[in-house]
Amino acid sequence: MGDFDFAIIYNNIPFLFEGMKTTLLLTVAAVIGGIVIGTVLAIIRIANVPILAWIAAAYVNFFRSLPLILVIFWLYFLVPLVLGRPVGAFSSVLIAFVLFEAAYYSEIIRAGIASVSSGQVAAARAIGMTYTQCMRFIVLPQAFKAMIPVLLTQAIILFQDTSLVYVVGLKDFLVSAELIANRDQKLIEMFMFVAVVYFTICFAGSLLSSHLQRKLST
Amino acid sequence: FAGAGDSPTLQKIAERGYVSIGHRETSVPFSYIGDAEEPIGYSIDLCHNIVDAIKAELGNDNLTVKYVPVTGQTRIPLIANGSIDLECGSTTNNLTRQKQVSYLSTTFITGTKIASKVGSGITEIEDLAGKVLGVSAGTTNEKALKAAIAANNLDVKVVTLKDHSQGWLALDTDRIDAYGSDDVLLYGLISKSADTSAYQVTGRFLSFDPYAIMVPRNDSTFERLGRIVMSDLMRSGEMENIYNKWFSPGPTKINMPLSNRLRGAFDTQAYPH
Amino acid sequence: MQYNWDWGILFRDPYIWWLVDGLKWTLMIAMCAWVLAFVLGSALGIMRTSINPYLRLIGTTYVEIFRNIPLLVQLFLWYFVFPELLPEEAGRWVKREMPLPGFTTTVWALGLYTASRVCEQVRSGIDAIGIGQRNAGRAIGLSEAKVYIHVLLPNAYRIIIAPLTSEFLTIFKNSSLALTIGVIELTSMTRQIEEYTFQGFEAFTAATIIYSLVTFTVMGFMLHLEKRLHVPGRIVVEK
Amino acid sequence: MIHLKNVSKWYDSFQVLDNCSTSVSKGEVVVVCGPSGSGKSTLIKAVNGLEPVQKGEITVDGMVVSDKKTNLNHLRARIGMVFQNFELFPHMSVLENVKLGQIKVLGRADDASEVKAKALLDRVGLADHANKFPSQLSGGQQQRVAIARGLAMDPIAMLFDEPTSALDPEMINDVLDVMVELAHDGMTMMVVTHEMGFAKKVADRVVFMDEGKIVEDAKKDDFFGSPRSDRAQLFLSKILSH
Amino acid sequence: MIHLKNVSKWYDSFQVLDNCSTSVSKGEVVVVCGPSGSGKSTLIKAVNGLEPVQKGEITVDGMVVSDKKTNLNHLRARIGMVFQNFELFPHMSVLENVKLGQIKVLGRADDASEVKAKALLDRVGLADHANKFPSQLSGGQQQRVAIARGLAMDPIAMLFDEPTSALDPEMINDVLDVMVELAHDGMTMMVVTHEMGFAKKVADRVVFMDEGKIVEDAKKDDFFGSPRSDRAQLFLSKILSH
Ligand SMILES: Nc1ncnc2c1ncn2[C@@H]1O[C@H](COP(=O)(O)OP(=O)(O)OP(=O)(O)O)[C@@H](O)[C@H]1O
Ligand SMILES: Nc1ncnc2c1ncn2[C@@H]1O[C@H](COP(=O)(O)OP(=O)(O)OP(=O)(O)O)[C@@H](O)[C@H]1O
Ligand SMILES: [Mg+2]
Ligand SMILES: [Mg+2]
Repeated sequence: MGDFDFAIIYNNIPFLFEGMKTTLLLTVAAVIGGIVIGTVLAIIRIANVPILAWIAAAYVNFFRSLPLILVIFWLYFLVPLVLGRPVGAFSSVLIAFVLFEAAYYSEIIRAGIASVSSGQVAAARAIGMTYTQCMRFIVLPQAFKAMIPVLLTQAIILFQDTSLVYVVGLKDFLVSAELIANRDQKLIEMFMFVAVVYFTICFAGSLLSSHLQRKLST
Repeated sequence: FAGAGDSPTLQKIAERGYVSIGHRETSVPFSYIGDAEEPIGYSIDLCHNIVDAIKAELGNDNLTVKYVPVTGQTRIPLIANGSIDLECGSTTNNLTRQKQVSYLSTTFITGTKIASKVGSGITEIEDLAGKVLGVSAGTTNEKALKAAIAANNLDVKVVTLKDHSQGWLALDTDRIDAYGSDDVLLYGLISKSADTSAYQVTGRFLSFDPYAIMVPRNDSTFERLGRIVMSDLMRSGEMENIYNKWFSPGPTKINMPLSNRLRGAFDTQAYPH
Repeated sequence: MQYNWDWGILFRDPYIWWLVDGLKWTLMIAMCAWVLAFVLGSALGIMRTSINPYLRLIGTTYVEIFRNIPLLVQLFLWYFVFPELLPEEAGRWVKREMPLPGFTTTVWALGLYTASRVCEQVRSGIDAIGIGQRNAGRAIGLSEAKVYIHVLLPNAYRIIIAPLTSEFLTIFKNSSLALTIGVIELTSMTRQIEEYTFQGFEAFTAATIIYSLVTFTVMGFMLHLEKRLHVPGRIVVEK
Repeated sequence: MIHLKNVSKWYDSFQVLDNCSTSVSKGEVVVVCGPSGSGKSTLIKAVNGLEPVQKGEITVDGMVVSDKKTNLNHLRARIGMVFQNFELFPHMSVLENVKLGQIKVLGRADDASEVKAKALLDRVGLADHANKFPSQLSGGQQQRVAIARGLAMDPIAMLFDEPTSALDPEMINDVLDVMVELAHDGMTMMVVTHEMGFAKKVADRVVFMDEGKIVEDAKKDDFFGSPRSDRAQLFLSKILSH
Repeated sequence: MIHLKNVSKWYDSFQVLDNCSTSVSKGEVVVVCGPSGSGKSTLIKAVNGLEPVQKGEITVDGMVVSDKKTNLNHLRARIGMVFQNFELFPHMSVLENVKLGQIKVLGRADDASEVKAKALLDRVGLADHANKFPSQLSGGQQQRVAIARGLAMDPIAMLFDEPTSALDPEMINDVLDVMVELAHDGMTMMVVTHEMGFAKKVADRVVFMDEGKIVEDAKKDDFFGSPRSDRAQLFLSKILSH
């Protein structure tokens, strides 16, 4: 394919940056939405609210059994129908990510709460704390601390997963790069650049995550 | 509402005060976003004629048009939930799909052909023996090409690709010797390539893909209104003018003079009142 | 709503065969990639827990590279970029001669990517067993290799059956990415049915049910396996 | 003060407590011992309702633990409890560990609870470690903080569940010393332990359990003099030899 | 038979072993004791090369452990080792645990190793449990299997690292009994333990460690009679009271 021409990247930085903005926006919004719904699901399951707990469990298992791509297609197809009006690809995809990630976040949060030993709960109850006080002052602070690195890792996975919006053509970082690659026939340069950018961001994230893990475990 | 009759679609339009048109964003030159950021194209022009007829029917000159972008995935849900009244894109009319939507008259006829590099010596599908043919995964073209290969007992290696841009890339990087698709799409792909004279579209039609405007099903009054408009256009010769405006040669680099086959289709669909 | 439900479409020729065919490809991709991921991932997991610092470095580098680039990007790199970087002849072979190019590339990309995840599971399994077991094996004179074969691996695999099953199911689900390079697996078939018939809801529902059924079947099989291999009173590493 | 009457408890079909009856009067120190798995921890946790029981009646200071209407939180605040694994709250300093219950449960003011906490830490010999975190202390020190945490609630009785069995041999005595002192100060105590030296020194009565049953319940001197059951005899011989 | 000469070891900059020298002759029983973290486990693991040391020389039966050319697997096969947490292989039956080393390391035939394994299980009183899995045994039983596993290799010496400290008090004696018998049979033994009763009964010498140093290394009677260092004195007083 001849010589590589990396000037192509330099010339298209503003366009690629727009794509990266979409990717990051999608990641951040989906992380927040996923954690909020995930926490609700986790608490319903832990508090063992009858029927609701069963529904929450079914929800989690259902979404965990499906490929993300299929969920993206479903919502891309379904959202206009449910809302009765057309919505942009971004909104459909964001809803897909939030619903999908909530299932995974709920498992992380549940595991985080379970990681606080039952002895701690017993000790808190033994000095007369109520269930709520015990959760509020003893369990959740410890659970949250233990969870931070895992939440961060999941955010990195989510960041990588956003590249799947490719299948509905939403102009994220990958799609922007591919557009340039196809337009200017600079496939090698663009895909390698994309890989390097993703790697740099995710590697930095995973270093931070393991650093936090080490710091919090002492 | 006066004039709406028993058509739920017309009643809704009268209520809302606008016609909702579903359009594609990149189906050049049928339905795409033009330089003025407005949807334009062959199918869009045809739809405007229908909008005029709706205005007349409802006796409301102030009806406006609302454009709604659709994709291959969303065009059905949007028709089904009434978000769009007309889909003006590049949609093939087939009998299976008619269970779900209704179509107006055929406005364009295309079919599967193959594109290759000039000088490759490929003109018909028979020339592909021992070579590699690319096709976009899951399209009618794939089915048609495989059938033709089987019918002629040819030894052709078929590679599936995700979409047209990947297919074109494969042809460009010599992953494949020829790429098969609707002929109009192939011309479009050539017109966008760096060296338009390096590629050719050759061979006979291997399938029959008539395009038509989609309308909601179970609304025969609205459908008939659309058909009247199309018949009038075809009878008056206006249809050919609109066609030439976009294809012969169009504002995009495409040049496809009206084929005898399509002219025949226009003639036979020009039903009298 | 003007939607004309027609569930019968799913059972009609040719659509039912499309679904069967799609499922067949999905399963073939998943299983072939799993074999690659399991073998390579186990080898990497052993390297990452070994006493040799160079082996550890190789394992760590592999894992960091393969898990920090999105799978889709890796797939594109293997499919589009890799053949162009090869010598002309080899590149031509990969692009034209290689049987089932889309399938092969997907298996390769998915297998190498998942190997990094399997490696981490194997490593965490071995870590969970603890240094004590390793020392106990060494103390009766087992060589490092024999410690792995007779003590660490049989234990580690039992501990990580559940997470490994998740990884297999992840491969199964991730095989849907193959549609981006033109492999007609289950998800892609679903879209094709939608394109041909406009009966999108029915098609998507069918795929959803098939994916869930396979997932729950595999999980049921895993529970059975876990019970069969169960040694009473053992810790289990939750994923 | 503490009364157990025909208490039974099952986990599914497995019976952990089998018709247990005993009591602890005000100011009394009762040591509970027995082989592993005999139900000691379940019994002591039943006293403040951490383990609900299915049959029998438990009353503490006149309140019926098993009664649904009893405010268990209220009751627990008045009974201190010390666990085998200390169970200090790892995300709080030693001082905060001792203050938490006073503030959140008793509603004491911050400064009042701080004064009290410091006095108790001094009493268990850890005044200097108030601002450290639990993980910075040795096991023996952590267990003494746990005792201070229990005492901070001004309990009417203290429950101990094998308070020294997770400790290095060298540290056991520091904790036992504090407990002996408590006993001498007249605290009502129920103590699960294998430290027979401690039992001999301060216990009023010894309860011996086996397979969920209370096999012996005797004055200390009677127990060590001539335990009646074969099981207790065997147990003592095993634990006291070497 | 076992000689340590000026052995030192560091974890990063932290020194765990500081110039330690001692030796164990054939048939001798040496008990190692000392406070937690003093380096006892590290010392005993250095003997069969499980913990490499950075300075000094360790020889066992004439082989230099720290020498790169020494075949450590070969050496380890000739020294039995018993760990605090038993470390039986949980995925194998008790019998298989005792057979594994014989087959895979010594290359013994399956039936010969089975005969040997059964004889040893009988010797530690567990002939009836040969086909159970480790998790189905009590801690004391597991530790006795671990001893049998060590003995199956026909070791020239046995190392014990706190073999009873993870056990319920009642089970300690079963294990100690086996060890006492071993000592009486003339086995060369190096034992890290806090069980001073055991030391008094069978030890020839006692080594006392503190902060990585060997502070005392004396005949048993001298050690218990009048330990020379203050630290040892304090340690003994703490461990022996109550
Ligand atoms: N003239 C053209 N030139 C280039 N690209 C085109 C042209 N017409 C359509 N396309 C593109 O080709 C792709 C397929 O278009 P279209 O929606 O018609 O798909 P299709 O599957 O063939 O539709 P149908 O199912 O109705 O046959 C779209 O991405 C569209 O933008
Ligand atoms: N892998 C390691 N890295 C760093 N420090 C270690 C490591 N292993 C042990 N140490 C430290 O070395 C010191 C000695 O440890 P060692 O286990 O030999 O003590 P010990 O005397 O056996 O104690 P115990 O009675 O608690 O078993 C301790 O301070 C310990 O924290
Ligand atoms: Mg088509
Ligand atoms: Mg130790």
